[in-house]
Amino acid sequence: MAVQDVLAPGAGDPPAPGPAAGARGVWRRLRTRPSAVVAGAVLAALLLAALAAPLLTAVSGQDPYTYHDELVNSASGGAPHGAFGGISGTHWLGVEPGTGRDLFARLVYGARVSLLVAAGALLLQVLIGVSVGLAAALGNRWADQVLSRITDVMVALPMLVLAIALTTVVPEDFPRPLLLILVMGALNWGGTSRLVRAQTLTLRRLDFVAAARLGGSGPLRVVRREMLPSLAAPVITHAAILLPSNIVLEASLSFLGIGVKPPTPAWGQMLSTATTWFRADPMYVLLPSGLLFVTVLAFTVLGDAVRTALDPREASRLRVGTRKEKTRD
Amino acid sequence: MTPHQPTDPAAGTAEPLVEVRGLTVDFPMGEETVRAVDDLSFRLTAGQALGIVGESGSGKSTVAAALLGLHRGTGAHLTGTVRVGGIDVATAPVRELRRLRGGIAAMVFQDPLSSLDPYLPIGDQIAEVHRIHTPQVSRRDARQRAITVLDRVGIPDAARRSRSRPHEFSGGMRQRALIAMALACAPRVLVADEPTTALDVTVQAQILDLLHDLRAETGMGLVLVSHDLGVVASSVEDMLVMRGGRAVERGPVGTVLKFPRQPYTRELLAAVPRVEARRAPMAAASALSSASTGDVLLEAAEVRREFGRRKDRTVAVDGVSLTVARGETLGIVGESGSGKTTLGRMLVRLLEPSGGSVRYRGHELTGVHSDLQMVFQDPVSSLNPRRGIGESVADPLRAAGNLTDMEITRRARELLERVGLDPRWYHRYPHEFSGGQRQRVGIARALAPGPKLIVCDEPVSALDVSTQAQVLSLLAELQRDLGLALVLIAHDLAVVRQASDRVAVMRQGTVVEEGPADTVYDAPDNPYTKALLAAVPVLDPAEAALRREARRNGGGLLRASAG
Amino acid sequence: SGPQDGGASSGGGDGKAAKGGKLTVLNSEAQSDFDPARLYTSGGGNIPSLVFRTLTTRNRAAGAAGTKVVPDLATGLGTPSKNATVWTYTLKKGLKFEDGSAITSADIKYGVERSFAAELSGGAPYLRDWLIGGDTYQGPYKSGKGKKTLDSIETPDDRTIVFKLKKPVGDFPYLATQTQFAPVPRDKDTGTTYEKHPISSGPYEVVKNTNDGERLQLKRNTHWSQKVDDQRKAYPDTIDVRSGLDPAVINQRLSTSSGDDTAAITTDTNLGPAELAQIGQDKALKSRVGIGHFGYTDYLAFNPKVKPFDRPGVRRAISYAIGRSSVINAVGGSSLAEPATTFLPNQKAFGYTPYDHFPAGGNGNPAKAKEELRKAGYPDGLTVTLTHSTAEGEMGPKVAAAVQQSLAKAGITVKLKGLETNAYNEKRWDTDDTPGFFLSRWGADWPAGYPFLAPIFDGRQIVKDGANFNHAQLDDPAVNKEIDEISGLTDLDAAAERWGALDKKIGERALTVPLFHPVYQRLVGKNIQHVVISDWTGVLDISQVAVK
Amino acid sequence: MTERFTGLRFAAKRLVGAVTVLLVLSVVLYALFYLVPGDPAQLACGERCNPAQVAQVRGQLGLDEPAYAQYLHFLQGVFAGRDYSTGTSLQHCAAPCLGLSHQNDQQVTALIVAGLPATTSLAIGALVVWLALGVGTGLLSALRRGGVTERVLTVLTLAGTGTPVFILGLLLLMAVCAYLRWLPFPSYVPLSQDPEQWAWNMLLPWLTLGLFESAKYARLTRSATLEVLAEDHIRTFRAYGVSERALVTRHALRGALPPVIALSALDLGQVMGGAMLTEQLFGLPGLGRLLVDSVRSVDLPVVVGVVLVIGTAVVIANAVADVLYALADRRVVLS
Ligand SMILES: Nc1ncnc2c1ncn2[C@@H]1O[C@H](COP(=O)(O)OP(=O)(O)OP(=O)(O)O)[C@@H](O)[C@H]1O
Ligand SMILES: Nc1ncnc2c1ncn2[C@@H]1O[C@H](COP(=O)(O)OP(=O)(O)OP(=O)(O)O)[C@@H](O)[C@H]1O
Ligand SMILES: [Mg+2]
Ligand SMILES: [Mg+2]
Repeated sequence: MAVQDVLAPGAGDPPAPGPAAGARGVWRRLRTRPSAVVAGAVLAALLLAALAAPLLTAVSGQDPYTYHDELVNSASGGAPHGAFGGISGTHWLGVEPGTGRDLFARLVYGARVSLLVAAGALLLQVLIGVSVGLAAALGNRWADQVLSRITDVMVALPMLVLAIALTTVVPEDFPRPLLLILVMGALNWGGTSRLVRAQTLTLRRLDFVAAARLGGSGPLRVVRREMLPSLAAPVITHAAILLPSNIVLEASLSFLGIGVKPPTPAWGQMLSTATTWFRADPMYVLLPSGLLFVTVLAFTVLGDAVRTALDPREASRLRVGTRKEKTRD
Repeated sequence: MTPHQPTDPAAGTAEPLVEVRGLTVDFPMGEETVRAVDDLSFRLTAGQALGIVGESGSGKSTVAAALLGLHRGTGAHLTGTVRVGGIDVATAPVRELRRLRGGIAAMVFQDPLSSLDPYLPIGDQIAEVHRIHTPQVSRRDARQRAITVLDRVGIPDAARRSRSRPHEFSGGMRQRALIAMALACAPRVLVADEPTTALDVTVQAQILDLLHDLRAETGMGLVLVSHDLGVVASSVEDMLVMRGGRAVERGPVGTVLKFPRQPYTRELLAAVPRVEARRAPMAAASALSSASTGDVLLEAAEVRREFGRRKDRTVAVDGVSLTVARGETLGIVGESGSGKTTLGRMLVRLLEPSGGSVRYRGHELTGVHSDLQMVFQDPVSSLNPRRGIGESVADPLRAAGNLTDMEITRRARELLERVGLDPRWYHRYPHEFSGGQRQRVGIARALAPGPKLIVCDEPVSALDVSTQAQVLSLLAELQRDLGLALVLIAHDLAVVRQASDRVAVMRQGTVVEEGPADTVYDAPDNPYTKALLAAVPVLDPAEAALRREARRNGGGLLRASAG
Repeated sequence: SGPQDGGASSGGGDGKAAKGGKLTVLNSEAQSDFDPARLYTSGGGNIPSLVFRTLTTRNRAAGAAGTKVVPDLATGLGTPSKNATVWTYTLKKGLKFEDGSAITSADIKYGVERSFAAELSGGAPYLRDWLIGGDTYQGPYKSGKGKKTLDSIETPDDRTIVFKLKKPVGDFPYLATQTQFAPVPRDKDTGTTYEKHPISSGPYEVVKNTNDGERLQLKRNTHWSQKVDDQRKAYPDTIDVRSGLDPAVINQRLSTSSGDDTAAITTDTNLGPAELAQIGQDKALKSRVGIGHFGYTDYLAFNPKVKPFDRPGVRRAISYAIGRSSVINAVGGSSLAEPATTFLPNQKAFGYTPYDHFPAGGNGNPAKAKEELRKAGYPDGLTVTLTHSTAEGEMGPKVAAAVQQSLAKAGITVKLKGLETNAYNEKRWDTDDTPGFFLSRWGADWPAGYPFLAPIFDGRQIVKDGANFNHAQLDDPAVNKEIDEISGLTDLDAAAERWGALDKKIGERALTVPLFHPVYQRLVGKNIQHVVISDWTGVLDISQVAVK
Repeated sequence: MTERFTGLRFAAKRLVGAVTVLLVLSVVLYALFYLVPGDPAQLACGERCNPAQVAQVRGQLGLDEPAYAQYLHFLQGVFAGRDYSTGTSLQHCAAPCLGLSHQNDQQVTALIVAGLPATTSLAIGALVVWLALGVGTGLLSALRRGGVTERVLTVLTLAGTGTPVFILGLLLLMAVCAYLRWLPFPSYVPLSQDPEQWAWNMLLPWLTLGLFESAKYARLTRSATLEVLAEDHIRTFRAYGVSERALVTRHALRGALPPVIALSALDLGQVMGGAMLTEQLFGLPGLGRLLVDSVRSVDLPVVVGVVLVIGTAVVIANAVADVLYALADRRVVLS
């Protein structure tokens, strides 16, 4: 979801007469930054690849599940035959050690799960974080105390442990990606909620909120109409940092054996099994971690760009005395 | 326009301290460029004082910044020459430029809070700057120097206070600290960009007096930038009126103010509200008629408001009683922190009083009421930057929920038109408007629920004189047409006098004097009111000098209020 | 081409083994159970066998010879009564604890008794099952109800100890290798805290035990004498056991082998597939790899109470369809696992009798499988659920996925159902809730047929309300009778032969699909000598290792 | 005086809040783990225990009582201590007694005390690394904003963050210990035993965790520094000829530190219990691993104990951060 949020202007749809004018300004500023454009393109390509996974594998003629025992050297731990992890015309990126499953197919299918899980969890994190943050900032002192302390503990609790406990409690036929989304979403919203709380406390003091109250808006209306739009910018930028960390988290959960279920591929799960292979079959490690790295990089760059584009201070960068000087301009 | 050289006796002989020739500053903004300063020339010799005035956006600050080469690296495009103390600001190497900044010309910025490092003790900040220009000085001596200059600008107990951080200082003290910072480097010219706009009249008077004394003492030059003609009148000899980046008129202060040659200067002068002038009879008559019927609309009885708990409790409003009649204007004046805003917010029930009651038409108020609206002080924070102005105005109508979408939009457009805005701007965003226009949007929004009373909290303090006049006349017009009652909160005494039937003077949470406007202004009863009135800058330089003298001799009360 | 048999006895095994030096052990699991009452495997595995001597012990020799049981504290393997219900042992002379006091038969009796205490849970079930009164005895501690001593163990004198059993047990000498038969001086017993510093009867004693066995420092026990212990060599002077290390790191350290790690071994970490692939053709490194076989079988288990596995045809179809190559690749390839068609491990000691009732070749025999399915009433294939553990490993997702793949070729759609380890174990051990089709494994408590077959196929060992391993819940009087008969034999070779025959017979019912027998490959440091790997444990014997 | 009192009251309030949260947390944990599959008695007894034995062990561990009673006993132990039997004798576990491990009869408090040194060593050292690395690169990239240096730094720090910690650590280990052989493979040596060895052996764990966390700090420092650089008071100092470097190191850094401190405190808490992957990789006998192990074996007393201790650490770290924050930025009033 958030992926789309960030990329929405890129889809080029005509801005709605309302707030889109602001978004359009942001888009215009984004467009002038080559790094942002490249990052956006990379993410779009990834997303596209994930969505079109069946199509891509149809072209490559491989699926992510079929074993190819003949492609691996059973006597030597199951390492792929051939150079670079068994890269060949039929297996573009080589095969998985031990099973001989096609890596290209697994990577593109893995992108689906990983991006879905990361984005789904993000959505949940943002939802919970924003609600709790708002409630803490707008509720009475009691509510604030309680929610803030809970947030403290949430932020700092050993998340992996709770994740292990939770995943074992849930019935096993519960869909894994959904479970991962729920677990990651339900446990990792503390940062968002702190951010939202702080921002809301600032917003709450602004006169336009008072004006809205005077105009007869109830609390919910004030939140919806006056506060949420202003919270969007910091939350979006925060989300750009959260999303990649969700992918890494998926990897860590897989490493602890509570990731998506096999044979479904996911980047994190691939990474977690690949660790020991990095000397015997470097490609097997490099591919998922490279992809992960590119994704993280692209998200961070784009997030940075969005943040600066949303920052009015950056927008008016001509302001006197705010720049370091060169001898002559 | 023929550039008129200020007549200066020393002009022929000495090399000018500041020489600006044909300065043009362009700000490239995307496709277009904004010309902020257009072919401006002036010079300033040692010991001289020049005032630059003009409405908001006329390029005053841009000129001031150009004097210190502060546009470097920002992308602004400068042509012409600026020489300060013999250094060509445009071409000087960075090292030379650093010597110039502070060493030859020092700048005092407008906002005293944000202009100091919030994390460092004030003394350290001054010492740091001092050491840059006199590197041979030891740390300890630099600190000593900081204490000396702080003492010089009248910070009591300077040695101790030099260890305070900016937030522990009041606004006036911070401004003094900034001036002390400038003094520490012993510059030859001081560039002060609106050094008193954020301050109360009483504090403003002290700062201006301080500048005057320092000049007399050290003989440094002064470039004083301000939109307030009164400030300039009392502090400089020569002035330059700017408009749209160009110099429209220049000459000795007395001459320009008494005999303005340019229509623009005349307009500017006419817009300045005078504290000694009575209210325009037309407006007064219509309001008085209903006020005299004694039809009380809103009544505050012994309202109190405290903030914080236990140890850090402050009493913002301490037992204030007042009434507002239908259709009348009640002015509330007082210096910063006296509780005006708090009182105003309690009147519309945005704040709950900790004691006392507010009654509207005889009924106790328990929450916000659509009949009671407010216009806020700060046009920036009172409009949601992410919503179109039309939507902001339409919001109260939507919240009421008894009109169709079509009707709401139409009504909102009518309101925009009513306050003098183009209804086609409905979908525009606040940042696309000037301060005055934004204040109009605020008024339109306050009008939307069809109120009987509007509390205007400093509706014009952020605006320049000409815009101020427009907004005030708009309020008067609305009051006349709609029979509104107004509560006008302002720290500018002249503004209040111009627009109010009755005036209440607040100090430290209480009303010290209340009565018909003319009575309060012409025959003040309370010493505090008297002091306030004495501190108002006047447009006549000679009169200003007299008043300064009077303040110096008997200003005990003012000193007390500055601490 | 499987790996060479466990005869590859030594890594750097040339040169003469010399006394002295410090041996480092790099382990992943801490020795958190270090009480002889709590340990399970024979001799409690490697490290405990340095501290605990038992009545009998495994023969410390490489390969098949190592599957023999030999005397340890006792002078012989024990004297059975005629029907093998009474076993009598005599202790060697001159046996001493680490404090110099003599080891008596009472100390051994006490050691057995305290293993019945609830405080010291753990250990194997055989003592309870076999000793007269063992099912009700609750140990010598106050908390236990009833009598404090177990009368079925008699100590007529300091060197004689007699065990009285409920039924004939030919395997008793094997049982006597377990640490419950290690002597514990009653006056030194501190209950649950005894494991912090158990009193040594072996060649090493505890110097320091930090963090509940995470780090164990051992030094030579001066009261131990080679003269009364012909099994343990005890070359190094000190042994430093560090645990809690990541397996990948352990293997990396052993292969780098620098500093202290030159004299390092591991007693619990195998080489993984990736590491084997990496070692590849590196001769020097390869020479430091010890290969071993332990009696273990990984298999697909059926619960015939669950449809459609009640139909032998379905079970046979799956047996035919299985592609063992994929499965073996999933656990690291042919050097880490050997295909299994028999339930018994492929070692003579167990009575291994080769058979392959449902020949599937390496890649399965889909045609035959389909035929069986058709006959069983599933001409269009069928869908089944395979339950497995979510933890990586032999019962984990990789193997499950490989099974899924190979059965697909025969038209059997396999749905995978992964359970977290604890949940998985609870489920597969629960007689009322055992899944129909799941991954399981069984390892030998000692190298003989009884502990391998009885818990799995003996109808009287079906456990309600506890951990049941007879997953198929087979209760066939004929099988039960045969088990009883063989287990009474004191001629272990004769017994082995009959266990093999029994295995072959049960195999016809297709109650399990044997998948593979794992092979252990472990690295040792450069300066490690005298690597002995027996087929009893499959891993190097720490008591034989010397440091160069 | 006033300030100190405000501080005390603040601390007291925080404490009450913290204790409540911890109590709630322990209830939640109890409830959660009550539902977790796996019978602790069965696990403690071993695979081949017969039902009677399991029942005996269950009674021994007090698991035959209803859940609420177990929880109450736990609370009783925390506040009053309790006695337990080793079989041969009776031992006392003094308050705050977090109970006995189900798996090995050790006092939970003892286990935690044993795990604390490694965990704190790791956390604090990593903190230093990530602060040095993160703040350093953050400042540098703020100074060199838009330049090649900044891009390289961004990519480098992101490489640290975008790589899961178990891969990052393994790579470091391989590179430093196996290929380059600059260091022997680390094995934990307690600080009390040999400070020098301790430091050498902790170096890689510190680097791993520090690198992993540093990107966040680099970005935070960078953006906070840029934010401060855009503030008005910077303009003042620039207008007085203060050099660019002094502006960043003297003025901007000071302003950028408070959010860094606040985040550090949180992460410190997180690392206390969340660095299990690093602990596992480097064989550090710390709390994280203790926690994972006990979660796996449903060793409820240990799980609850460790989480409570970590929770307490977090609360303390947060409070300390707030105080530091207030000290760094005197404008902030404790609230
Ligand atoms: N950094 C900048 N970027 C773009 N335009 C600018 C910038 N600074 C000033 N301007 C434009 O230049 C013009 C002059 O601005 P300047 O700040 O000098 O006015 P001013 O006379 O000081 O006004 P005020 O009284 O409001 O301070 C204005 O139109 C302003 O919008
Ligand atoms: N929300 C608040 N919390 C704490 N103190 C407050 C709050 N609002 C106002 N005060 C204090 O109450 C006093 C009166 O403030 P108020 O804003 O009403 O003054 P004012 O007369 O409107 O000043 P100004 O001219 O600066 O707007 C001040 O000392 C202020 O610090
Ligand atoms: Mg200006
Ligand atoms: Mg106010």
